[in-house]
Amino acid sequence: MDLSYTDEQNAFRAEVRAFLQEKLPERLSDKVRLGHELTKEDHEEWHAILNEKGWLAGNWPKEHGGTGWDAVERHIFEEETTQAHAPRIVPFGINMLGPVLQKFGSKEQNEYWLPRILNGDDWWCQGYSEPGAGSDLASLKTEAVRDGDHYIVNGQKTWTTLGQYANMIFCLVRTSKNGKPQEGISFLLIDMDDPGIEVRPIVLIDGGAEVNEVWFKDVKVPVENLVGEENKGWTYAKYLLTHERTNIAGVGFANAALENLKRIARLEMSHGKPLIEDPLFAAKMAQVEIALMAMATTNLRVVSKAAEGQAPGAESSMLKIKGTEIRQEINALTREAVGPYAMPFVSEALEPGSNTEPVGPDYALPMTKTYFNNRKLSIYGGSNEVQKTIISKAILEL
Amino acid sequence: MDLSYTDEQNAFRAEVRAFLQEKLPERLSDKVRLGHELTKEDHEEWHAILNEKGWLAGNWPKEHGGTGWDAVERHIFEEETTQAHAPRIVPFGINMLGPVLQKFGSKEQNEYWLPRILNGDDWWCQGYSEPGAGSDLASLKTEAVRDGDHYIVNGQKTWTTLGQYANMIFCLVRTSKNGKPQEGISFLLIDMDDPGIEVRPIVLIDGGAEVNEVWFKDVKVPVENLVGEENKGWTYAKYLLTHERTNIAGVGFANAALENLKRIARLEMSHGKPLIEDPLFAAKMAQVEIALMAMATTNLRVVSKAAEGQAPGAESSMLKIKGTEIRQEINALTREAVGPYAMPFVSEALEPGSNTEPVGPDYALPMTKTYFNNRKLSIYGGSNEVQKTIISKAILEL
Amino acid sequence: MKFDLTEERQMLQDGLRRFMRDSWDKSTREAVLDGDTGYSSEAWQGLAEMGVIGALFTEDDGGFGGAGFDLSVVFEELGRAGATEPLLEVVLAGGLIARRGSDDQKAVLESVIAGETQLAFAHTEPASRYDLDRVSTEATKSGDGFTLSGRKAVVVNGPNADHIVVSARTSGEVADRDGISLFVVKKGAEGMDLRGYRTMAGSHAAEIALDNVQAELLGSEGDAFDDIEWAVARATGALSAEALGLMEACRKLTADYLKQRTQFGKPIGKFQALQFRMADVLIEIEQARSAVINLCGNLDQPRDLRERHVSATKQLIGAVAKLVVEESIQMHGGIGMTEEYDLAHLTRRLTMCDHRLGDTTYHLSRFTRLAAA
Amino acid sequence: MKFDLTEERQMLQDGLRRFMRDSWDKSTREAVLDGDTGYSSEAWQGLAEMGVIGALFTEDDGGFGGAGFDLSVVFEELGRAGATEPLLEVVLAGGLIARRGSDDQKAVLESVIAGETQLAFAHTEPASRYDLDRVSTEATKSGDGFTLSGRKAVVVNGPNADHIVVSARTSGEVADRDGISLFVVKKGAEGMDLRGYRTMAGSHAAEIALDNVQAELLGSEGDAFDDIEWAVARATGALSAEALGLMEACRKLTADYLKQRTQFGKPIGKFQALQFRMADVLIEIEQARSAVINLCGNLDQPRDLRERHVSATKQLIGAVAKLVVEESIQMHGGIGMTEEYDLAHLTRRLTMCDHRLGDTTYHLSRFTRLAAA
Repeated sequence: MDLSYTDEQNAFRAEVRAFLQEKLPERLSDKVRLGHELTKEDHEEWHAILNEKGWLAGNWPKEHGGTGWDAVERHIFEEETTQAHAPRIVPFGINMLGPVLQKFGSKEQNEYWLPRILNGDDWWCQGYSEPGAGSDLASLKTEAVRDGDHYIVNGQKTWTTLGQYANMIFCLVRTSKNGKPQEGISFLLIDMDDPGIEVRPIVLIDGGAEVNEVWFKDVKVPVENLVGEENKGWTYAKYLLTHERTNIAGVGFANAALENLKRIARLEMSHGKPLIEDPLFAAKMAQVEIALMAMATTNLRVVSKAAEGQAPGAESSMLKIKGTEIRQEINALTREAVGPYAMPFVSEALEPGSNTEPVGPDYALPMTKTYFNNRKLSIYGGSNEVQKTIISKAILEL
Repeated sequence: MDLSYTDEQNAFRAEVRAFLQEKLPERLSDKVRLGHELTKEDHEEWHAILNEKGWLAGNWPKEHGGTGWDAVERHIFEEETTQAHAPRIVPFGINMLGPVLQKFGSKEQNEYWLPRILNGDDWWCQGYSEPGAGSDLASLKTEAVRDGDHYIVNGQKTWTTLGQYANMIFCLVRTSKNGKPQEGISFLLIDMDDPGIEVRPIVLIDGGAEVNEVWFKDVKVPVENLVGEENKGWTYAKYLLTHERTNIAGVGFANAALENLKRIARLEMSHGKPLIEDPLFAAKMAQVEIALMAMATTNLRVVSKAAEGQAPGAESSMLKIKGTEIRQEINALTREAVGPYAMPFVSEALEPGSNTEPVGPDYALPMTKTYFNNRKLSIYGGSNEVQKTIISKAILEL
Repeated sequence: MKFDLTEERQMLQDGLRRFMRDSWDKSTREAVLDGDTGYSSEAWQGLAEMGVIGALFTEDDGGFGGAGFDLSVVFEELGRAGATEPLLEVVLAGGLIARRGSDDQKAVLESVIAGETQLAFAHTEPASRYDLDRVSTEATKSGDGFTLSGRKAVVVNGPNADHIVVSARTSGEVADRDGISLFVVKKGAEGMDLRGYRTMAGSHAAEIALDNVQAELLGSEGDAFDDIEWAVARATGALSAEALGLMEACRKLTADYLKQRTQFGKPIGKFQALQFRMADVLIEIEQARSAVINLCGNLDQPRDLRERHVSATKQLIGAVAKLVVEESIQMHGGIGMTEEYDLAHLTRRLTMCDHRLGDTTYHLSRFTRLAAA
Repeated sequence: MKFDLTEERQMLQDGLRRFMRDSWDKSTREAVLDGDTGYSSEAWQGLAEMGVIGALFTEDDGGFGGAGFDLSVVFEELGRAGATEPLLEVVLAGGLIARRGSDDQKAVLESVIAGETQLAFAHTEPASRYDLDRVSTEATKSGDGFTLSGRKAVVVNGPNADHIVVSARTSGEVADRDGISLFVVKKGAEGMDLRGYRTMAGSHAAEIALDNVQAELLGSEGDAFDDIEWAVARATGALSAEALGLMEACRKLTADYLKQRTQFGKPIGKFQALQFRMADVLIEIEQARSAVINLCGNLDQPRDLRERHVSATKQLIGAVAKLVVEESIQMHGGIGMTEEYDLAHLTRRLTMCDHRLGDTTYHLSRFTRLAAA
């Protein structure tokens, strides 16, 4: 039992920190810190900087152009980047599709697609959920019918995050209606430029439009874009969903959000004193900080096991639940902290290139939006209800 | 919409208060206030005092020797008696069996048993639960087989509160195994002096032994002790369980417990100041007091409907859940309030006639016992889980 | 003791519920949220014609109600519809004009009740948070009137208001109760810089900078605190009732959704965990309903008792609102987060109730101080 | 970074778990709870022979451990068994003797480690609650020694202790940190009136009245506060680990019960609402485990960091303990409340952890003060 990092790990942390100091554009970190929206170009700029250093694909092996980091190194990288308010790495190509291709894709697919992901030639998005298939993903209906060298795809996907920027989508589609619903699903790579595809933004409760509906009408997909075997897509999807996700707890995000909350609570005045000195508000903050301190260690326990090669199982479900609860509670407290200035809804001021002045203190404006936006944390990526079912079955054996 | 009582109701309250001042023995109210155990004789003494005044059976009609009070009058009586720390009325004969006999019993049964309940000739207990039939009461197994003019009863009941004092028990027994489990159940009155009956105390987590197991071995019960029809007992049992119970919220108990908590929080010192001035502890108390203020009004809403003759339905389930949550939270805070003096377990000092000095302040000793004992509130009388199921079906229609 | 509505109020409730259902539909909402004022003029006119604005005033003031349960009936129905019409500003500013105004000043109430005049109450300042006594805007005597200088924050309906009731200090230090006075400022007054914006609640609000703005004193000098507290108590009853209506609307949407949405081959309302959570939501909303009754039934009681109920009710409402918002969204899943679906506006507006007139933490702490006093 | 136990500690854990399973069965528990000392002499001897008492001390002090993770391994296993042996008193009183004692005074540790001498720590007073600096017992110089007068409250293992480490004030006011000294008082010392009783945790404790009791100074005069805080930090790590073990035991009983108990025709563990609640319990127990690691891994850090973890961990442990206790009993139903069933003792003992060394409210408030400092 040893809570300290090795010398090598400390040296790596120093290297990451120095790199961020030198290479992370302040323009980007300011945007992240203040909760402003990033443009597509912002994301691409940051990806390119990381790729140049060889640090874009933290969870790919070296042979594919990844870093070859172990779980602890990845954890350190995540801690440092979130603390420095670096943009998060857009996960769809790097963290989701990449590992699936490496595990189940053909040699040709890997050789063609992986470099394009690293170089930013493609912007991927994810085609999993459908209007009738959310938590119950296996009931999906989007259909791909084999027609010579192509599949013809018809149907609809939804909740497609940043689909408005994407030129490629990886999709789960139904290729057979026989057997159990999990059977007969295939994993296809689809070009978004196909004329049969229509993308419609979904405006969300916080006023943003980060997710989309994607409609497929007789979309032609070459058979070489099938990953792995036909009708085995469920296995690949599950691999992706339960694939080692060391950052599922979001400790870095939570720490950054907590620091922001404390900063605001020092600036906001209540009864003529800083809000942070209000005993009840301070107690609420302390409670969530204490929970976060424990959760960070639970996360490290899982990370350190993963670094030793033990695949985390249902522990990820615990981290997902606790991690999202903590982040949502911090968001709620931050909304509370800004007081009456939680009310203005001046979205324009957060948009890229806006000249609109915010209303009230500059830190206040994004806080209600963030509170509402992050309600998604307990819904997506397997809702917290789904995670509890996993825990109940896999760990408790109920 | 009018939150005030009528002049008649206020006059009634004054009458109850005067009666309590004159007739409630201080010896009894001291015991109740300090959380000491009452003896069988204590209970009988208080019942006799109430019966002399004609106030023992608050929910019986006048024709049967009851008060004929409406729900508001019963509520006022309960408020005043709990505030005065009067012993609660032992419910088994008065509140449980009485209404069932009045609704389903024969004229002979009413004429024989009801006066005996009022006069304290019988001490009744309840034979519902069995080791395998708790929330799922319909799966009970205790069997009654007709043999000429008698039933022969074999089986076991459990959680029989104050069964050690009882000479009579009303029981649900299985008289037929045909049909659904709810069918084939009958409602029998059984003499505890029968040699085939054995009563064994169950020591509970708080060290007390208020509940018992009751074993039946070839117990002979005359057929005239069957209430209503054979195999219709489930209907009578449900009537008893869902029978208008205005006090299910326990507002009076909660108010008395909250007053006691505040008294203790004024006496206990923390950091050299009264605990009640500690902002975090004060906030916890405030939270439960605010919840209680609302719940008391919900209770009055139900009471006032009942007084107008509308039978409360699933509202009782809401009151049961919220009422027990609030009482248990007050108990937990009171345990917390007494600090290190929550630890001593000197049960002797609470026993009738004990000369043992308590350890620490006299108010501290019963508080941990009460906390543990009142875990039962959310378990018995239809567990809170059962109540939520009722709400979900009856109100939400899920 | 009687918890049924009087016949008049029952009629008001029924009529208002029908009216709101018809006039505050989805297209009204979308138009309002996209629009320039944060409310629907048609709905406002309709409310005036139905006598709903009048129901907020006593007969002496030209209305036909004004009691706590009049407020609760009206605002619960507004909440149920998710309506954004600035009626709370009438309770605040209108209430203060009625209580403190000269006959001349009170004359405006007739056109308020007729739906022709819009009001706002500019009391909160950038550093006051929820404290009612923390006023630093200054009023200086000038001729027979006063001039005001300072800043007012998040003045709901400010951009639309024809008359703004503004608090300012005529004497004393920033957190003194003594020395606070009230004034009426007219739309477009010289020296008043008003920046309007929309809020998360759908209403519009304004930041107001006052630079030697000519203003008319409302009532006497320096003694406005007690009346402000009185008006805020009434507004808290109204806002709590609105929150209750919003909760009921969220609950209805969610319960309906649980019956209709299927996953894993059955309606998700058949899953016991969701059933139990929905039961908890229901129980807490009943608590909220009782809390509204407690406050609205005690608005005319002595200050101590009234304010105790103000803080108890607002604290409970805030806590239940958070539960209802978060559980409603969570039980819906993704659909609950889309702007198109009714829930988004309802939960935003419900959440914002905690940011007006004091939040849960503020009132919990205040309740303990009132209890100790 | 490494979260596995060292080989030695793994062996200690395995051996101890086996030993406790065999030696702290139901009949042991019943005998202990009915008995005169609140623990089992056989178990105590067994622990000594296994070297478990020695594991609480460093090699310098005659033990072979003494680090934070030695404490956590030992106490988690005690907790898992629901054992009541007074080892925490060894951490407290023994730790203070080791840290402050002269060579002569430290000689007693050998017999403590051998299981031959019982210790207690008399620090809490009737009015001190959980404050470590609130000492009003007075020490007066008398010849080469001191005499003590005052009252000590809820001294766990007091009735059995051969040596009691007693805190008393040699100077200063009641809540001063300076001026607190430690003393050793022997069993049966003249002027010491000790009233023993059993506690809800199963252990026995005593109220101690001191009337000019002869006592030997431990370390130097007036500077004991820092060491008391140090010893309490270690004991908090140990007690938290014990609570964790108790939680694990409650969880295991409950999960087993859910699988075995049937109602409405199926095991109650098939009901989704209970599954989800059990998942919550599991998640919170993992939080508790991490909190124990945080504290035990930081016991040797500078005071600020150490004490921050003391309050964070104890607060979290207290909150999780309440959840585990209440949910375990509730999910069992009636059976969970019976003395005969293992859960009763486990939940009582777990609940009592919050009443030693500071409860959740105390430590939450303390954490905010430490963070602000």
